[in-house]
Amino acid sequence: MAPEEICKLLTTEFTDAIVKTVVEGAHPYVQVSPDRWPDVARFLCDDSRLGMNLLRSISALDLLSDDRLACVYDLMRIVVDRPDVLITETHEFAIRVETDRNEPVIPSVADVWPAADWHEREAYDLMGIRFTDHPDLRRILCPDDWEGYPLRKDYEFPLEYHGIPATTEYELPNPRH
Amino acid sequence: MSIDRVNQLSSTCVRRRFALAPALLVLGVTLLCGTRAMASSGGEVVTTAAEPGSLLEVVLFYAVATMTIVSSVAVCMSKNIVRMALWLFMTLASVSFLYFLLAANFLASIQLVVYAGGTLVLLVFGVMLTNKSPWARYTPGKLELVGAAAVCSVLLVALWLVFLRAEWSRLPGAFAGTSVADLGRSLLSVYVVPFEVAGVLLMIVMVGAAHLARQDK
Amino acid sequence: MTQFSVPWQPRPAHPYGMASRAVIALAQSVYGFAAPIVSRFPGAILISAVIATCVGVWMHSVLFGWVDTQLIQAAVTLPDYTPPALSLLSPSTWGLTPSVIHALRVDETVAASVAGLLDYVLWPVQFWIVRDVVGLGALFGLFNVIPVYVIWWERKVAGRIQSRLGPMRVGGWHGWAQSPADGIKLILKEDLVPAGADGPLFRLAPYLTIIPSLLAFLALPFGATYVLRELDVALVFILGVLGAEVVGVILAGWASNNKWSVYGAMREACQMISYEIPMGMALLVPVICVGTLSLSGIADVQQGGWFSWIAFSNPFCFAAFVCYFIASLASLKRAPFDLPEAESELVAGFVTEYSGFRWSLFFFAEYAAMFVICAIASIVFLGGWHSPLPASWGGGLGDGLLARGLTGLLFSGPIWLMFKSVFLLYVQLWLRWTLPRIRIDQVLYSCIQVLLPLTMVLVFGATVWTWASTGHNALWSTVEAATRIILGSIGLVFIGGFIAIAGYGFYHRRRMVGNLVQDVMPGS
Amino acid sequence: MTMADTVLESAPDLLVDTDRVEQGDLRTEEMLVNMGPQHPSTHGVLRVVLRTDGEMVLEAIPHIGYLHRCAEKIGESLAPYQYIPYTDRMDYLAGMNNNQAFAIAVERLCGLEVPARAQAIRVVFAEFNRIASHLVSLGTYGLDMGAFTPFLYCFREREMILDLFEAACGARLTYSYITVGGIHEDLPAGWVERCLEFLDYFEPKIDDYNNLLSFNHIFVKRTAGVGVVSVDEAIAYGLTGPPLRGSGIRWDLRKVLPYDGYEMYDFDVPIARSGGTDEIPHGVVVGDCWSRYYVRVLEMTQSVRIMRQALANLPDGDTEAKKIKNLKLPDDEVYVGIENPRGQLGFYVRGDGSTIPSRVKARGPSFCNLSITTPLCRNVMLADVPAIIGSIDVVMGEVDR
Amino acid sequence: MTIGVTHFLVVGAVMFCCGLYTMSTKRNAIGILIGVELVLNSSALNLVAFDRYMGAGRLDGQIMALFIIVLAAAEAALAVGICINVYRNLATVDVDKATQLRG
Repeated sequence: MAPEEICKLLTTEFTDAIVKTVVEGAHPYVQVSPDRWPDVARFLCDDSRLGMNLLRSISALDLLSDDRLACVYDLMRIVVDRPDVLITETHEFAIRVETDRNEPVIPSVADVWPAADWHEREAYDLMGIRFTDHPDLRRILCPDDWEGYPLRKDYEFPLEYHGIPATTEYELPNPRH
Repeated sequence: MSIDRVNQLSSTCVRRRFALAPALLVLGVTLLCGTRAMASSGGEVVTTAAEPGSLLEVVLFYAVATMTIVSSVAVCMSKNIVRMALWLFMTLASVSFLYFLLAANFLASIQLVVYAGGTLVLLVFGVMLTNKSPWARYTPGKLELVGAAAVCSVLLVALWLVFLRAEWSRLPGAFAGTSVADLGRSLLSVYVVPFEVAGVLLMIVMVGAAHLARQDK
Repeated sequence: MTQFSVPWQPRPAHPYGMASRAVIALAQSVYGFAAPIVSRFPGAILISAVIATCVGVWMHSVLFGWVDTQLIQAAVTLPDYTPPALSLLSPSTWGLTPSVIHALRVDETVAASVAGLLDYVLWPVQFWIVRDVVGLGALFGLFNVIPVYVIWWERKVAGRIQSRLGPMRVGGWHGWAQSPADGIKLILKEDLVPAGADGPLFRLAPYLTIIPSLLAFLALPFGATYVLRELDVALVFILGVLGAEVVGVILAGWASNNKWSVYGAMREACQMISYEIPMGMALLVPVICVGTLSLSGIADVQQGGWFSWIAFSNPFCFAAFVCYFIASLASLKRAPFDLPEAESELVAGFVTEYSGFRWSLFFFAEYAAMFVICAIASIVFLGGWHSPLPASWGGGLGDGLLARGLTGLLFSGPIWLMFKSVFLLYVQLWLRWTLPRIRIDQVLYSCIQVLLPLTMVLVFGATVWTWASTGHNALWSTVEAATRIILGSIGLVFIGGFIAIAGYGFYHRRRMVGNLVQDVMPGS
Repeated sequence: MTMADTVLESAPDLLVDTDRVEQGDLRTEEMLVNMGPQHPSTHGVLRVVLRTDGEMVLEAIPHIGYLHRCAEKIGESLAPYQYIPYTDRMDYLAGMNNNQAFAIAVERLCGLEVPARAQAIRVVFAEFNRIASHLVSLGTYGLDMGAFTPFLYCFREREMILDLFEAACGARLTYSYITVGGIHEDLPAGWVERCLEFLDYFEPKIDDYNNLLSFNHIFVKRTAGVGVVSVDEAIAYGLTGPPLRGSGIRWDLRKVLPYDGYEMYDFDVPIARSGGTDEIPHGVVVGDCWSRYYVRVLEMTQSVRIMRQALANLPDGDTEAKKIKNLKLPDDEVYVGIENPRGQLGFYVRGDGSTIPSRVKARGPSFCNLSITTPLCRNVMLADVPAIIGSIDVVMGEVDR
Repeated sequence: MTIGVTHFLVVGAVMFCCGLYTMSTKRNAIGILIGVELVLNSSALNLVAFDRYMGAGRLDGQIMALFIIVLAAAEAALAVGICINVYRNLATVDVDKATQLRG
């Protein structure tokens, strides 16, 4: 399925949910409003025409100038009807979900794709997006008591963590090293 | 290696002087058990390690008896169950040394195999499987302690007195050397019924233990 | 620059007492004297030490023998000899005084010039306690040397198996001094007892492991007369003390306050109580065939060369040998049964928290026990100290010193026991560096459901076989002889195949690694 | 303080739920055990908290992040050329493939054309690195199972590969050889011949590994039927690479979405088959640890095949696209996935018209493959945990980035 | 000064009393088991001593001691099994708490 067809299919199925469609360029995607996102996700995964059963990646973006945060879900189809035969038929597509930067909430899709579990935790950890209904939303890469969300554009690197000097690049008020 | 290093090394070795304890123990056991082989074949051999009546026997007896008594007292004084098991191991080992002193070599070895190697490991296994923590204490009441101590010490004193007053007649066959072959022969002739009963008992125990440890009930 | 302080307190310097200072001074002077020499002639010193050891053992045996036959036997047969009163120093029957000794050896012309002195030199040798101490000293030496060199050898074997070299530097020739150097390092390491560990038990556990394996050497015969204690139940005794080794391991695991250690201890306990039984049963098979528990007695019946070894005497013993070897691997916690210290699962199992000297004690115990187990296998199944050549062939040699030496070398002597044990040790190492580790449930399955029934059948079969051979039936004797020849030939094929494969590998050792490594690749 | 307290302190996020133990089991003491971050078989600094009952592991929860180095944040402050060395350090066992993934992402974003020779050399090095990485995987998996020797055999061959890498790019681990627009430097003289010689030497060695490890009875007993991943589960958890193919799905990005001219080469995509067929030992179930392991062995043969084809038809020409100084990234975004030895390595790169990307996101295969640990390690033996984690073959540098 | 049967009997008596004390004061079921082992051992020691000093060449004492060892091993196997069962059901091995007959 070409990206245009996927866009068309989605717009006909979810007229109210689609905010924007981008078909040109290297990375075609549609933007979905956060409140309808779980339905769209379920449709993407279960629909026999689409069957986007592989969640490849969730990339969290910080759109500082728009005061928005976004998640880009890269999806792909693996045809599993006859697993022992090499099937090169596939299609890939992306979904973008934007949310407010100050109150970033996106519904979780971990029940649709279990793979989203860790990706969403990572987005929560590094970008601070809260995923509602996530089974176990904890920080994943940073320590549990880390402050701030490192991948945000306005993130300021802490000078120390539990008394451990955290950087050698900035000048410290009381140089330790 | 610098001279400082040698200094350090030799001082460490000096600090490790307790490592010599095993050597002493092994010397003790050497004196206790077995027959000495002559360097030249066909030479005269002594039947037991420490002949009855020799000073060596006295020294060894008192050493091993002290070990037995100390460790068995330690068993009942220990609070920690793992330490109790360790002291029990010490007691069992020294009882086996006492068997050596009594020229019951087979029994001594069997004691080591079955008790120290088997039963004790089973006990420790049980401890590990059933303990939340080795330090979990099941403290008995004060009264209980005093009562038990009183009963035991009275019993001990009484037994002691009886032993001292008793006249043990020495029968003519004492100190006859025993061999494993004799033991085996009498097990299969005079004692064949108890032997078979013991076999049946072990069988029953095996079935029972398997039933107890069964996973699905 | 701020100093980061270490989170632990440095230990206070240990104040040395008088004795310690003397020892230190002695060690320093010895080191100052010996270090230049050792560093210059390492190989020569190694070789001469080996030769000196052999000569020392031989001399001591000759001396004891001479005293026994020339002095003691002569003295007790003297008409006017009365045994002296018992005392601690003379626990034996003969209290020969120097004057008696002098009287006994007047016919010796050689030593006449040193007259009185020799009497006093020979005097202590008659006491058993002196001999015991000398023998124990030798055993301690052996007990130290065996693990050290088995470890070195294991590293070399592992290196060869893994197409690398193993230790090559320390000491010169093939890193022969690597293990002693490691030992020194281990002794020097800091003495650590983890916080929260049960201190006394933690310190005690290594000793509880090493004492049993030391005790096993007491009753282990190395040759017809080379045994410290001739026990009529030597086999059970050695099994018993080696079985008691497990207590130390369990305590070590328990006292470490580390969960991986507890796992190691539990696994060891599990494995031990299950594998002791098939191991004992497998040993029972030859015991039934021979009818004695004494190791010397078992070895004595195998004098007649290759085909009279017990392993080839009947099919049950042959199978029992294999069962025993497998079960002994498990009881020694060697691969593929090294679950108690499985490094990929339990970090290091029961030795996780140990370091330095205490850690090395565990490994001394393990390697010494390995040797003992292999020696028992050689004594019980593989003819003990008898060579594959029948001892009767040496009958024509006479009784001279040279003839004795030749007999020891060719037909029956400790060297053959050593050789066989070391070969079995090699098989253990070989297995360890080839096989993956099995899982605990598979260990228990293979023990309880495979080996145990199998050994039971073997014991029963051996009983029937022995019962059949007591009848002196001519037909049965033929069957027996045929069995011996068939099984012996199978054994010969095994050994021949081993030698052939080893020789092939040695001859093609360059090709095995690949010429590319040596000739072509950049950086080689 | 008891041991349980100590662990609870170090793993406060894990509550012991004693009621969840199955009734009727030999219930003894439930214990929380920290496997890692320093543990011989967690392949780096993975920490798995095990809830165990004796030898049974009731639950295993991986905790990651001990090697987090803000690789994505760094990507937002460096030009793509400068970022190439950072990609080496993600999956440090397959540096070439990481370079390639990032380079292709930037090339697609900027519309750069890579010369044919550079593409062919990229394929050679990507496959060569796949072999090297699988060798480490094989060896360490043997190590996890307690077999030490295959590890050194594998490393012996890997050393030779690294020698060849060193000859080409001067580095043995962090190559930065494949770069944006092509490759960094053409091959040195005589390299192709040596490489072919190595391949001749290497191919029979695969049989050695099989004899020594793959078909070893104990090894099969340890790994066959352990940690079975079904097809649906594999896709749902986003498994890719050998774990996916080990579940029996013939799916490979090199075939499905070819890049760098993979469509020109003839090769198979090996998948797992159940035991008893052909040379596969009895007891093997599709999707178990042994299948995942054996897929890697088979892939090495295919990599050799691809390399032979690529080396035989190495085109002449440039090895780098026409150099663009201060490569400007358009205000666009791209997601490119390639087949890394461990699975699908994806880079999401977003430009904003300047020379520096505004977002670089790496989708690591190990990260996704590791997420199946918890469902796999439920009610297994303790010794199976290293078997399962080892068969997933994670590189923590790329999980934590 | 020679060692006679009395010496061994005294050692046995001390062991016996220690075992008795252990049995009566410990509440941990395995602790009680350890006490039982002590008592059994003391009696075995007495038997072997009698056998040695007044055995008249027969092996009655040693054989009895052998049976005691067998019995002790059997008893330990069963008792540990029971302890584990009790622990499985009651989560404790305190014998005072194991008051039900229900399994």
